Amino acid sequence: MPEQSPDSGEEIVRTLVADEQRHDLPADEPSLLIAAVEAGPEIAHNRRRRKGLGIGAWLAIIWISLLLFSAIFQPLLVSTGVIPDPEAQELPEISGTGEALVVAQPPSLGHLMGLNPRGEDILSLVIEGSRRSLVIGFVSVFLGFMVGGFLGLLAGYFKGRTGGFIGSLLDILLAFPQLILALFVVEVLGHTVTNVTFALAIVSTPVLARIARASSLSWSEREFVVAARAQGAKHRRVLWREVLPNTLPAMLSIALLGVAVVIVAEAGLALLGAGVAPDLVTWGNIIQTGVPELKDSPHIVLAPSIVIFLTVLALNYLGDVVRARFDVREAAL
Amino acid sequence: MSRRRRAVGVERFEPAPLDAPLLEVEDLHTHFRTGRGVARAVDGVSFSLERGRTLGVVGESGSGKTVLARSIMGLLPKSNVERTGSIKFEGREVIGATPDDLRELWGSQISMVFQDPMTSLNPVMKIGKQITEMLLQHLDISKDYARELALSLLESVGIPEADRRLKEYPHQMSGGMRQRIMIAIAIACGPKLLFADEPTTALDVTVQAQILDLLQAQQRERFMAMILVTHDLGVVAGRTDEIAVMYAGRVVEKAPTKVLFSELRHPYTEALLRSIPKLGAPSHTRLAAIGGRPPDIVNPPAGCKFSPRCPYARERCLEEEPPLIDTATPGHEFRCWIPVGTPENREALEANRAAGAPSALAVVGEGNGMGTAAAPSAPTPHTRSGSIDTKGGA
Amino acid sequence: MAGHGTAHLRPADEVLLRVESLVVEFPVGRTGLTVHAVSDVSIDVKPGETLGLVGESGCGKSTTGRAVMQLVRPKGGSVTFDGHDLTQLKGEELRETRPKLQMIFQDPISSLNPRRRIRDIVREGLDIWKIGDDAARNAKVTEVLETVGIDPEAAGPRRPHEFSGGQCQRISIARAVATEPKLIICDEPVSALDVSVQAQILNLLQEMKQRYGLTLIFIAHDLAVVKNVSDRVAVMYLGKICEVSGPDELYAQPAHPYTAALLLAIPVPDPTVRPAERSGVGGEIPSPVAPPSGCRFRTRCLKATDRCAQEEPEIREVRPDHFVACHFPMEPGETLAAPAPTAGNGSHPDI
Amino acid sequence: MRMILLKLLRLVVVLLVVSFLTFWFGKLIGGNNDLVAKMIPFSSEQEKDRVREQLGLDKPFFTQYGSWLTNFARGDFGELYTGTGKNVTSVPVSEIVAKRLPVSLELMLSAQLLALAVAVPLGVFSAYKANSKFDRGANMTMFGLLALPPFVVALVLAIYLGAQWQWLPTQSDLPNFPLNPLENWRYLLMPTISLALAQMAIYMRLLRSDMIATLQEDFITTAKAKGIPPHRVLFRHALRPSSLTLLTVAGLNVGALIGGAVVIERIFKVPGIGGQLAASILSGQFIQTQSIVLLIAVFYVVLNFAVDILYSVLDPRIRHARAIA
Repeated sequence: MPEQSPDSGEEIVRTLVADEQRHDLPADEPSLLIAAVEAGPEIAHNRRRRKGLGIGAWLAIIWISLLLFSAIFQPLLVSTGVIPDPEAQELPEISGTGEALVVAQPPSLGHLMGLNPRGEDILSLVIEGSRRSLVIGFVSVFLGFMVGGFLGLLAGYFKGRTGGFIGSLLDILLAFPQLILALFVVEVLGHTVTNVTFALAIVSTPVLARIARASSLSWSEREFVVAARAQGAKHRRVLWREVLPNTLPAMLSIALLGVAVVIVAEAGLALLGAGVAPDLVTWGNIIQTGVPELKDSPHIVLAPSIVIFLTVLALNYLGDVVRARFDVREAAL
Repeated sequence: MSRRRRAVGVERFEPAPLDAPLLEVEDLHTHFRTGRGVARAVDGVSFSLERGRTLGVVGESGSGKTVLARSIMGLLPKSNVERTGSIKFEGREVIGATPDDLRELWGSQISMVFQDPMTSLNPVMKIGKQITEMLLQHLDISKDYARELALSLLESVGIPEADRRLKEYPHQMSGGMRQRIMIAIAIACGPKLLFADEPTTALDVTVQAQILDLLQAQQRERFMAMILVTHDLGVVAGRTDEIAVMYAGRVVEKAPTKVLFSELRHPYTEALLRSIPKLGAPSHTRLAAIGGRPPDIVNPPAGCKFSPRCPYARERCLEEEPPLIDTATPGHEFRCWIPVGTPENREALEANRAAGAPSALAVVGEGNGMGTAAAPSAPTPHTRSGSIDTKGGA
Repeated sequence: MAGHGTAHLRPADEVLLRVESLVVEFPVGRTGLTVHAVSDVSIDVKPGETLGLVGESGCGKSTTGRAVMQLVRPKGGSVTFDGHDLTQLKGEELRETRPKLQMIFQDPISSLNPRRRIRDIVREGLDIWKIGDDAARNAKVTEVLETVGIDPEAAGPRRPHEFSGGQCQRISIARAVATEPKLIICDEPVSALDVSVQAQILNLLQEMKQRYGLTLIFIAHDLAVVKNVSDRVAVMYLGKICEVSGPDELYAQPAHPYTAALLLAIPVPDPTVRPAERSGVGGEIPSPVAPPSGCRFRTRCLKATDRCAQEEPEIREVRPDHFVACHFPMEPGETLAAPAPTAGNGSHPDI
Repeated sequence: MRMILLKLLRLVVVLLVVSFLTFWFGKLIGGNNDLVAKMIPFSSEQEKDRVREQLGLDKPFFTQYGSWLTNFARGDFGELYTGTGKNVTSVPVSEIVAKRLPVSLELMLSAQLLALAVAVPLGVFSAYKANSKFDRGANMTMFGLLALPPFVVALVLAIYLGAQWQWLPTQSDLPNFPLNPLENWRYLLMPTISLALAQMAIYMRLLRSDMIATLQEDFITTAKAKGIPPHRVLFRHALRPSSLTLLTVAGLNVGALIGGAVVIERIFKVPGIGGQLAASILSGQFIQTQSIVLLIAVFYVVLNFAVDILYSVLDPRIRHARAIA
């Protein structure tokens, strides 16, 4: 509303922080801005169509698909002998003193990622681990997305008491550094995959809620929301049909980044010995077992690290693509 | 440090002979490379401006008037922009000048007042700093003296309590105040040419009048030339010596102000004047709307750019673009095959009306002016609009 | 001005909408200060009439429009529409009035949801109120889109950003008329548009009014535009009504010094008319946080006296159907004569 | 002022709730009720009883919470119990904190400074040269860094710089800063880099996109039209309004930094508070855990409060919006 009071300082800060979401301006932006101003919306919108997904996005999609494929069809891969079965590896003979006779092997043609000191094929471990790590990543962010997204949407739309209450709730959760909160929750609940997922969901909730809140806040001030109210739409309808579709791209893109963050967090917890119980294979646990062998067999740590790096890279990239594809008009107008 | 360099620059720009025009623009083209193709924002504009005179540039959005102003100043981004033609300021070519040379010109010789005084002042810098910064950049003076100059500048643009204002930030002032500050900054170093780019669009009417008066007074007092860019014919009517009407990146009609209003020849100028609601006309007077919408500068129509909306357009207009044609009145040029006020013009209108072309009806006020409205993806409005219009008028 | 009172209101049974002593206030952040956006404004509209609400930015005209819609809940006063006092209605009851009371906004692009299709946007009201079956709703959408000059076939499945400002405004109008409202509040509907497009929209509004038997409140800052569309004009200043009259009378013989000053300030597209040697008003609109005492226009008024600071003028009839809130209204033929100012002194309001 | 007071009030409420949650969670760790048994599992039963009594674990929950909180406010963070059999001894947690906190602070501060020192000039220059080869290269590099988890950097550094090439120390004790600044610095270099890289990428990209947006603003055109040289336009006119978001995010990111520090300290065996916290959670030292977590939360919340206030100081628009309309 034009004559309404100026935003409180806090709101301005919040909206500005929400600007993290603002995608980086693409190639021809500077001149385009002027051209767009002069020529109306046509120019701006048409550039969106021109842009295909781009090779980077395809690479990212291929990588993620490959991961998902191998995770889902891991039993098949094992049964067809493409990768050795991590459960039924020929364990090395144990000498009388309890030392393994087989030592870790660096990557080779037979074992693309090498073997660990127990003679297990690391590639097969990584695929086994991806089943848990990806589940933890996607499920916890999905939960955080649903709960946090919903809370944020409400907080941004109902600015008054509801917003304030949700805001305080988030502030409390945000007062704990994320990893420490996760550590806390896992220790309290126990080291199962479910509990780690749950802990990381709790951690990602306030983050996603804050993004949703900022986005919802800025969209809720648009005139089309007022217009919908003036049509007689109920709050539920306005939230669902007017605000949500507009906040979704930003949230989706942050959620993709969130999956990456959670995957890293799982590994971090594992490194602290506070993640999923060590007898269950996850990416973090593989790295954790490799740390004592750093000097002689760095590949044990490096192989899963590279997989994590590529996954995070791909997810970040996709997050950016989502943002760029949906926000172009925002930036240009 | 930069003071020495400045001195060199000043020498380089020794005053030009006073009889040459202050600004000569020859066949200026400014093209933007966009995703869709080349946007010809300014497409072959020529004019010249004498010292102390005022040129009004009038056009709607998309006409290229703002880009024209920025092209002349050289304030466009470097990437994706192509600027060709010639711009001579005091006889010296500006296109191709080095950034250092341009900086010598900016502020001290040519300066600019922008549309929105809120966004064109730095929000986190005090007013005083924003003015003295400019003075210190161009004049070899001390900080204290710069501050005094700033004070007197603020007073001369009508800002009360200038002393206190110097220590304030832009957001603490009203829109009119901010625009006064912008003007103070623009005139601080005594430029010879002032661009005013929609200087009052963001302001209220009562304040608009004050700002326009102020600009005019300062211009006279300092013998500045001024280019006043606006979409409002009312703003330029009483305050310019000459007016250029722009459409789709081109000047379609240019004339001394009085001549333009009394002897206008271009159908667009006519349509623009007619579509404005007049205070003098009784209420509920039906407006003569121009059908269709402003042109797409990336895919402009063939022939005369206004032809799709023109009530007088004939075959030739759709195919062949008219050149600038001189009239008997010195300084009056227009770009039209069938100019307003000629017998051909009346014939064309009759013929179009008989054929039921909607835009023809629109301008004479019988249609509803819905012309091309239904076509989100531009062109060929002539064929398309007819059918829609019949629906609309039903 | 700065007047209060209801002398200009017509009998309640003749009008469609009657706004009495409307007050709207906003808190300024959490500073404890208050913006007095609308202070004691009364207006009314007869069925089929267009009321023009004109004033400069910050005069509360848009807030008045929104308060009538109850999009901003007023602090005080009543808004009687069709026999109901909207300020007394809540929740479901208030919602029920929506289809009869519609609004068109200033920014044509931002008032349409960028993620929805034109057809759905226009259908929204019909869907909310479950008017007709699916086929009937589609037919209605097609009809209103055609009436506003948008091709329903081509445009229906597209999204707002594919349209120009003028076209978006047509779509907004289609949306507003789809539920067959009685009253539409147009909040600066043409100020974001190009001159050439503005005329199209103004003409279209007139047509729609006739076709659908609408009553309009037309809010704008452009006096010429308001004059063109209105049957009755109310001039606002800083949250108050200054003057109410028929447009031709008002523009020919303004009675309030503020109206006179506004008219003087408008640039006329005619080079033979010199811009007023002096504008009839200096300074700028004061802050609505701390409005001046008495008549709110007195700080900028050439005719102000001590009385204006102490006593708020009440709206009264100076000529038949011409109401003004001023202690010293202008006589017919009187002009705002005052010493010619020097350059830039316009900001000294204390004359 | 009113605004600040309101915020302060909210801050106190948040902290109270946070302290309660911390206390409660701390007691839940381990999942059983015998906290002492988890804390000193190898001590004799008498010793355990003695400690239980000392801690007042038989008292009602809220009494315990109350005395813990008052003690905490006084700077008494409780005791850390260790030992087996009858040799259970205790050390005040505050002493441990006093020794280890400065190390963590030094680590985080140097990481933050390193990140900003690289990110700010790079971000400004990239934005200025938006879309040049330099900008694209820098942006891509930063995008890559963003995907590098701190522990991966740490492990890679530890493998090569530490273990294989032995350029930098890994497993030694931390040299005292005032006595041996160079060694101290060498020691903390790898942890600092590990922590800083991801932050650097975030800051650079953020500043770059904010700068690009700011450079489109009208007031930048005004500054150029005044004939101000580019470096002045960039640093005097554009940087300050662009760095506001950066500031906020830098504040918020201290949370990520703390989390990262916990892992990094553990990898490099840095004697900081993060490593201590992880160890204490894992070994069921609930008193120490509660106190350190609350300490971190207070630090973090207060820091963000300070950023919030600083923000309004840097941006006069907000400062005045608060002062008056």
